[in-house]
Amino acid sequence: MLLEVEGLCVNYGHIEAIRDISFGVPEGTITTLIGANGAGKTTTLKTLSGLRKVRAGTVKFEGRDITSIPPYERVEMGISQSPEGRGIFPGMTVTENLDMGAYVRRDRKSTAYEQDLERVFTLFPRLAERRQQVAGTMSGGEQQMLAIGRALMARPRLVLLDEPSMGLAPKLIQQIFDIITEINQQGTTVLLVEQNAAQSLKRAHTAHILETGQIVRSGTGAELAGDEAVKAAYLGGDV
Amino acid sequence: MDLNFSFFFSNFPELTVTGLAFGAIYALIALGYTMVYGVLQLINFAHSEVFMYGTFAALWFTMATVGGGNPGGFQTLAILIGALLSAMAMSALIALILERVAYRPLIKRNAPRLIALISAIGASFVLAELMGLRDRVTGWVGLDDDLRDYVGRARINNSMPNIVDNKVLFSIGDADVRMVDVIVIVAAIVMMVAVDQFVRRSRLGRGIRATAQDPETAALMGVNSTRVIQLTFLLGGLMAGVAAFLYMLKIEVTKFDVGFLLGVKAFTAAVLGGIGNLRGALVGGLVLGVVENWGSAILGSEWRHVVAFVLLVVILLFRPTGILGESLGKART
Amino acid sequence: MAESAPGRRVLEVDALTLQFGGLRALDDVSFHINEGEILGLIGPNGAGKTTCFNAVTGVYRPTGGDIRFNGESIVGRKRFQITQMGIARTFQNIRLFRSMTALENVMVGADANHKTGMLSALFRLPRHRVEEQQGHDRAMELLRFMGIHRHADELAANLSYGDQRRLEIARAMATDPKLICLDEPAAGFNPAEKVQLMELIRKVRDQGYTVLLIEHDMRLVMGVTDRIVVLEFGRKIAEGLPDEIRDNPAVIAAYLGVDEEDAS
Amino acid sequence: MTNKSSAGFRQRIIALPKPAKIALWVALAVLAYALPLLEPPLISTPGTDFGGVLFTVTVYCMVALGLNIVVGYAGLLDLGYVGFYAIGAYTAAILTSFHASWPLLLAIPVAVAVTMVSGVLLGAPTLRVRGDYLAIVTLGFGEIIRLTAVNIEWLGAAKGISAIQRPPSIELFEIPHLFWDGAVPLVDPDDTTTFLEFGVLDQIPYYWLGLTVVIVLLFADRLIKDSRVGRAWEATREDEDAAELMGVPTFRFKLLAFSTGAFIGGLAGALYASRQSFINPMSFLLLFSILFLAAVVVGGQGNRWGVIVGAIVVAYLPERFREFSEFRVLVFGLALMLLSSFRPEGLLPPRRTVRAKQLEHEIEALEEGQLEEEEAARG
Amino acid sequence: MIRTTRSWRIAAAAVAAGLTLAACGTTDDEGGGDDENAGGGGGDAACDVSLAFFGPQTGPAAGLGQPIIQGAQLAIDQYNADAECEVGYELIDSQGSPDQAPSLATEAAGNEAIIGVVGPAFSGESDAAGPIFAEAGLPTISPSATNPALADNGWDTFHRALGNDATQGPAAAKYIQDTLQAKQVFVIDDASEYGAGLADIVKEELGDTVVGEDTIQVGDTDFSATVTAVTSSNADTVFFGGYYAEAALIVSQLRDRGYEGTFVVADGVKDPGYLDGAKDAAEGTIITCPCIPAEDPAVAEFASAYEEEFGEAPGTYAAEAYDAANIFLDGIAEGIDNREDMLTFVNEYDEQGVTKQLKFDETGEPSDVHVYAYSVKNGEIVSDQEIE
Repeated sequence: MLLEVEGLCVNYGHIEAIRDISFGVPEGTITTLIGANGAGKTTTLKTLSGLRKVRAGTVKFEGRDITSIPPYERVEMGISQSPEGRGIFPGMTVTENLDMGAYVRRDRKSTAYEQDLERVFTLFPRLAERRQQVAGTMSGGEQQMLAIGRALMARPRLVLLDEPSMGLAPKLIQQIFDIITEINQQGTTVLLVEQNAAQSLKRAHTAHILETGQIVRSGTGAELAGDEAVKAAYLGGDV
Repeated sequence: MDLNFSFFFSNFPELTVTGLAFGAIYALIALGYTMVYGVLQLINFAHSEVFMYGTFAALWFTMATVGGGNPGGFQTLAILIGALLSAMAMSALIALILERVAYRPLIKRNAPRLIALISAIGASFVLAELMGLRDRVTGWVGLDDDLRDYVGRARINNSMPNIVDNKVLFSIGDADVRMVDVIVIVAAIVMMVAVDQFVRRSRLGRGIRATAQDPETAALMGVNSTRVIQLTFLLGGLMAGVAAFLYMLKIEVTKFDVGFLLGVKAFTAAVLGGIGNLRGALVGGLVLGVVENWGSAILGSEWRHVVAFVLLVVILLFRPTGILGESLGKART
Repeated sequence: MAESAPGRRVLEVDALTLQFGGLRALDDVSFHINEGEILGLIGPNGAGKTTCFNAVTGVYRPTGGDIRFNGESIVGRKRFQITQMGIARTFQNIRLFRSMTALENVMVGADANHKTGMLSALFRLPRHRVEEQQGHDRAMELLRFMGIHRHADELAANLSYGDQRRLEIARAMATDPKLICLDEPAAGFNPAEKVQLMELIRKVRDQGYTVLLIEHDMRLVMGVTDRIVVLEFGRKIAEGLPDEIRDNPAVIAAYLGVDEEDAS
Repeated sequence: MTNKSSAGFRQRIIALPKPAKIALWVALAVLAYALPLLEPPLISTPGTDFGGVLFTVTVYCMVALGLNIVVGYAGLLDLGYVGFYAIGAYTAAILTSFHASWPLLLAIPVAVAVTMVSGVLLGAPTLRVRGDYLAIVTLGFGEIIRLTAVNIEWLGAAKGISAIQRPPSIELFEIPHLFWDGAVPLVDPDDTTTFLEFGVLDQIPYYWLGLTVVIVLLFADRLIKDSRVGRAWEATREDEDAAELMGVPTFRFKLLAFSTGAFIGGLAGALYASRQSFINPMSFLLLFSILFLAAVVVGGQGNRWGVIVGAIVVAYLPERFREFSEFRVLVFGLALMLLSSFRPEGLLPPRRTVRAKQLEHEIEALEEGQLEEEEAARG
Repeated sequence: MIRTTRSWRIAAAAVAAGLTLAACGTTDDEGGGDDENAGGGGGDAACDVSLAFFGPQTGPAAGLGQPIIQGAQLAIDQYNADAECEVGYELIDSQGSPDQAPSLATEAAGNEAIIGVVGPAFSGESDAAGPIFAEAGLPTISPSATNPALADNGWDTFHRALGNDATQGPAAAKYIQDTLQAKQVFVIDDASEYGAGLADIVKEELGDTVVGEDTIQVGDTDFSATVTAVTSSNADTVFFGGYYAEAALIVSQLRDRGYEGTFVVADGVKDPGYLDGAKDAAEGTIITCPCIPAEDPAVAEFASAYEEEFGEAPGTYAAEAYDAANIFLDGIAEGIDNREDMLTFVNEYDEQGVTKQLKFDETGEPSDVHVYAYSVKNGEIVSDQEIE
C-alpha cells in the first residue's frame, strides 16, 4: 500500500465531516472515491494533503505516519494534488504554473526537469501551444489540463485528482479520463475523487463509495459498476 | 489661492528632482504596504512604525559611531553602510514581530479583514508609544542615565549628526542637483529593481506570487504559507529600513510619530500605482512625490497634502485599480 | 416542432458579437426564444455560453449586434433595469446572499418590483406595509413551490447544496420575470437530484415562465428542453429539436463525442 | 465560551412577554438618563467631568450608528468619516456664529442637509471604486476637508470658530445628584442639574439631548434595516453583482447608504460643535476616523447594539482610565490588539454572524467546500 | 477621590530635591482639614489648595507641554520645600485638543481645591475651556496661548503671562526692518494659530519688502518646495512663524541648499530643541521673545535651578509657566484659599518675574511687555538687544 488511511475522522466545529473511514491506495493503481455532493470526498482529499486537521485516525504514506505534518512537506514526500475547481494561478503563464507544480524540486535547471516538462506537454499538446498564455484567460478544459499537468510536475508518487471532470463537456470528459489512465500506466498512482461514477468506475482498479462521511461500499471498479444499487443511486437510469 | 506658474516653470528641474527624491522614499515604504496587501489582502497599518523604528536605528548607530567631529572618507562610508544595515535589521525585526503578534493569530482564526486592520492600528499605537515612552522604559530598568543620549527627549525631534557633505554634483539648467538627492533616488530604484527581480525570478518569489493568487492551492504545491507571509513582511521591513536610512540622510530628524503621515502618504502611493503591484509602488511613489512638489509650488505648500489626495481621487476615477493596476494579487472582482 | 410553443418571441439575439481585447468570445450569434419555451444552450467549455448569458443579463455590453426583449433592445441598459424588465438568472457557482435568511434572499428578488424608499420605511407608510406584506407572501409562496419553506428563516449559507440551488431559482422567480435563465443548475447534483430538477424546471415553465438553460448534463438537456442551440468557439453551430441535435454530426464531433454512456 | 451564557441570557429576554419586555427597555432607558446624576462609583470618571464624558460617548454612538450603515450594512469601507462630522460641525458653527447668527435649531437641519449633499457629491464619483480603494479615497477626503479648514481664513483657519450657539434652554426644575460615601448613596442637595438648562458648567443636559438623539436613531435604524432598503444594502454587501442582477440598483443604494451615514455624521458634528461652543481643525484629525472605525469594528459591525458597545469602549475607556496618563494611548493600542485577537467578530457581532459561524463549518462539511462560492462570499 | 496624578518622573524629581513622597497624595478627609493651623515657614499660608496645569501632557503636542509642566512644577516644588502646607499640583491632560477641554474644565471647576490654573496651553483649548473657567470664577494664567482675540472674550478669569502675537509681531518686523535692514523678506508660517497669527502681523508690518510667502503644515518634514521658493526669491531674510520642530527642519534644509540669508523666528523657537535639531544650521538665527535675557540674575537662577531639577535647559514657555505658577503661589502664601480672592489677587498683582514685570490689564493681557532679540552664536542662544 502506498497510502493507508485508518479510522480517519475530520470535524468541522462539532460536526463530523468524515466518520471513521479506512482505505488504502495500492501502488500503481487508480483508486476512486465516488459519492454525491456533500459526501465528504473533497474533505478527504484535503485531509490527505494536509489542509484539514485530523480529529482521529492516521494517514500513512509509504508506511510513514504523515497524519500531522504540514502540506508542503507532504508535497516533498511525493503527494501532489489537482484541487477541485482547478485552482490554477490565473495571473501566471502556463509555464509559470507548471514551475509552481515543481516548487518543491530544486533541480529546475536539470534535464530531468526538462523531461518532465516535455512529458506534460506530450500528454497535453494544448498546453504546449499555449506556454506563454496567462492561465486565467484559458478555457475550463485547458485549465483542468494545466492543473493535472502541474500536479505531475512535482514528480509525485501519488497524485490526488479532485473532480477533474467537473463542469467539462462530455467530449472533454473522455479525454481527461483517457489521460488519467495514461498517467497511471506511466507509473503514477492515482487517487481519483469523482461524481462522474460511470467514467471513474470504468477506469479505477478499486473504488469506494462515500455517503455522509462514511465508506458504504468498496470493491473493484467493475464490481461496483455492475451492482444494481450503485447503478440506481450513482449511474442513474434512463429518464 | 494664487496660482504661481512663473515660479513653477522657472524652477521646474529643481522641484522635480527634490520631488523625486522624497517620492523615492515613499516608494520604498509603499513596497511594504503593497506586498502585504498582495499576499494577505490586508492594509498593514503598522508598517509606518516599521519605518519609524528604522529611522531610530540609523540615528542611534550614527550617534554611537560618529562621536565628535566629522569623520572623513572611508570611515564615513563605513558608518553609512552600518547605519543602513542597522536600519534594515531593525525594521525587518519589527516587521517580523508585527507579523507574529498582530497578524498570525488573526490569520489562523481566519478573522474578517477589517478586524485585522484594527489590530494593525492597535499595533501601530503600541509601537509608536513605546518609542515615545522609551525614556520611561529605560527608567524602570535603571539604564536611564547610561542611555540618556539615545532615549532622552522621547517625544520630540531627535536629529542625526550630519555626515554626508551635501555638495552639488551637477546642474540642470540653473538648478543644482545635490549629492543626497542622487543617493536617495539611485538607492531607492536599485532596491526596488532588486526586489522586483527577486519576486519575479526566484523560487521564493514565485511562492509569494502563488500565495497571493490562491493560498490554498499554493499550499498544495508545497509552498509553506507561513514562511511566505514571513518573507513578505521581511522584504517589506527591509525596504522600509532602506527608506528609513535614506530619510535620515535627507531629513536628518526623526520622532516617535514620524511614521504616521509618511505611512498614509506611502499607502496612498501604493494605491496610486496599483496596490499589490511592485512596480506600481515605485511609479506611485515617484509620481506622488513629484506632483506634491509641483502642487506646492503652484498653490503653496499648505495645499501639498490636498494635492496628493486629489491626485489619488482623479487617478482612481480614470483607472480604478491605479496607474499600473494590480498584479501580485489576484484581480479582485 | 420548435414552433409548437405559443409563437411570440420573448428574446431575440441578433448577430451578437462580443470581443475581449483580441479575443472574440461571441461571433455573430443569433437565436431567439419563444414564449413559454425551454431553450437549451450547450457547447464545449469556452464556447461562449456563459458569455452569451452575461450579455443577455447586461453583465457584458455587446461589441456588435442586438439583443431584444419583448421587441425592445436591452443593449446599454443597466443590469438592474434589465432585471426589472423581466429577465432573471441564477449563477453557475451559487451566489446567494449568504448571511441573509432564505426568506430575505427571495424578498430581495421580490423587491425588484417595489418602490419603498427610505422615508416610507422610516415612517412605515402604507406603501411600505403593503409591499412588505406582498413581498413576504410572494417569497413564502415561492419557497413553498420549491419545497424549501421549512428553511425560510435559516441563513442561506446554512442550507444544503441542493436547497441553495433551489433558493437561487426561487430568488430569480421572485423578480417576476418573463424569462428565467438558469446557468448549469444541475452542477453538483446526483442523478436522482437531476431528475427532480428536471421536473422542477418543467413546473417553472408551466407556471408561465420562459426558460433559457445552460447545462452540460445531456440527459437533462435532452429530457427537458424544447429546442437546443449549440455554440462552439463563439459561433452557433447548430440549432434544433433535441433529437435533431443528438444526431447532428457537427455537434457530435465538437461536443458530444462518441461515448454513448455519457451522452445518452 | 462566553457566547453561550450571553445566548442563554438573550433567550430568556426573548421569552419574556411583550409588556415585560417593554418595561425592561423603559427601565434601561431611565437608567441611562439617570446615569450622570447617580455618579456611580467605578463607572464615574475621575479627573474629568462624567456628564461631559457621557455626552462624548453619545456623540460617538451617533457616529458609530452612522458609520455602521456605511461599513456594517452596505459594506463600504470609509476611512474619512470624520470629514462628514467636520462638515456638520463647521456648517453649524458658521451659521450660528461666524458668518451669520441663525438660531441653532434652524442651523442644525441646514448643517445636516449640507452634510448629506456632500455625501452625495463625494459618493457619486467615488463609489464606483471598490473595496480598499474606497478606503483610501475616503481617507483622502477626510484629510482634504480638514486641511481646507486649516488653510482657509473664511472657515476660521487654525484659529477655529468660537461662540457657537448652545441649544435653547427651558429651565424647568432642579434635580439633585447622588453622592457616594463608600457604598452608600446619599442625595447631595448642593449639587443639582437644572432640567434643560444648556449652560456652561453643567454638561448633563447635553448628554440627555445626545442620548435622546441616539435612541431616536436606534429606532430609525431598526425601521430602515427591516425594510427593502436594509435588504438592498445587505444584498449589495454580500454580493454586489448578484444583487444588481436581482434588480437592486446597487449604486443608488450605496449612495443612499453613504448619504445616510453622512446625515448622521453631520448631525453628530453639529451637536458636538454646539456643546463645545468652539471648534477648530484639531478636532477632525484622521485619527478620529480611525477611532470611529475602531468603534464599529470592535463593537461588531452590522449590529446596532454592537457598535454602541464599540462606541462606549472607544470613547469612554480612555477617559475612565486617565490614571494611565502618558500610557493611555499605549494601553488603548494594546486593548485594540487584544480585542481583535480574542473577539475577531467584534464584542457583539450581529446575531446572524454568530449563527452563521456556528453553522458554517457544519455546512461546509456537508457541502464539501464549494471553493468558488466561498471565494465569492469572501471577495 | 484621589486627586493627584503625578508622573513617577516628577515624583522622582521631588525626591531628588529632598522632599518627602508623602506630599504626593492629598488627604481624602472630606472637610476635615488640617487640625494644626498652619504655622511655621509659610506663616499664614493657605492649606489644602492645589494648582493645576491644563494642556498637553500626552499626545502629539506633548513636546510643547513638557517644559510648561516642568516650569510650574519647579515653582511649586520650590514653594513646598519650606512650606508648612504643601500645594498640590494637578496635571490636566488635554492632549492639546479642544475636544476634551470642556469636560476637563468642568471637572476642574468642580474641584474646589483648585484655585489657580496654569494654562490652558494652546489658544484652541483656551477657547473651548475659557467660558467654563469664567463661569466657575477660576483664574487662569496661560504661559503660551498667544491669540490676541482670547482677551476679547470678556472672561475676567483669563490672564496670560506672555505678550500676544500683536505685541511680538510688530517687534519682529521692526527688528527685521531697522536692525537687519532687510530689503527682501520671505515669510513662512506653519498654519497654526500661533504661527499664522504672527506671520500675518509681520507681513502686514513689512508691507512691500515681503517678496514671497509660503505656508507649511505642522508635522511635515520635507520642505523642498518651500526651500526652492525661498532661494529663487532672492530674499535676504526669512521670517518663520511657528514652533521649533519645524523651524529646525526648515533652517537645515535652507542651509543645505546653500541659502545664506538671515533666519528670523519668534519665541516658539526659543527652545534647546531648536539647537539640537538644526545644529550648525541654527547659527546666526535671530529669535525674538518677550522675555528678559538670562543676564538678569533672577533669570539665570531660574535657568540653573531648572537644569538641576530636570537635567535640561528650560524649553519654550518654561519660564512663563514658572512665573504664572509663582503668581498663584504668592497668593497662597498670603493665605488665599479660594478662587474669588485669588482672582482679585491676580488682577492686582504687580511684581517682577523671571520673564517680565508681571501685571495684568483689565483684559488679562500683561501690561508691560518688552520684546528682546536673541541670536544663536556658537551653538547657544544669547541675548542680542531689546527691541524698542
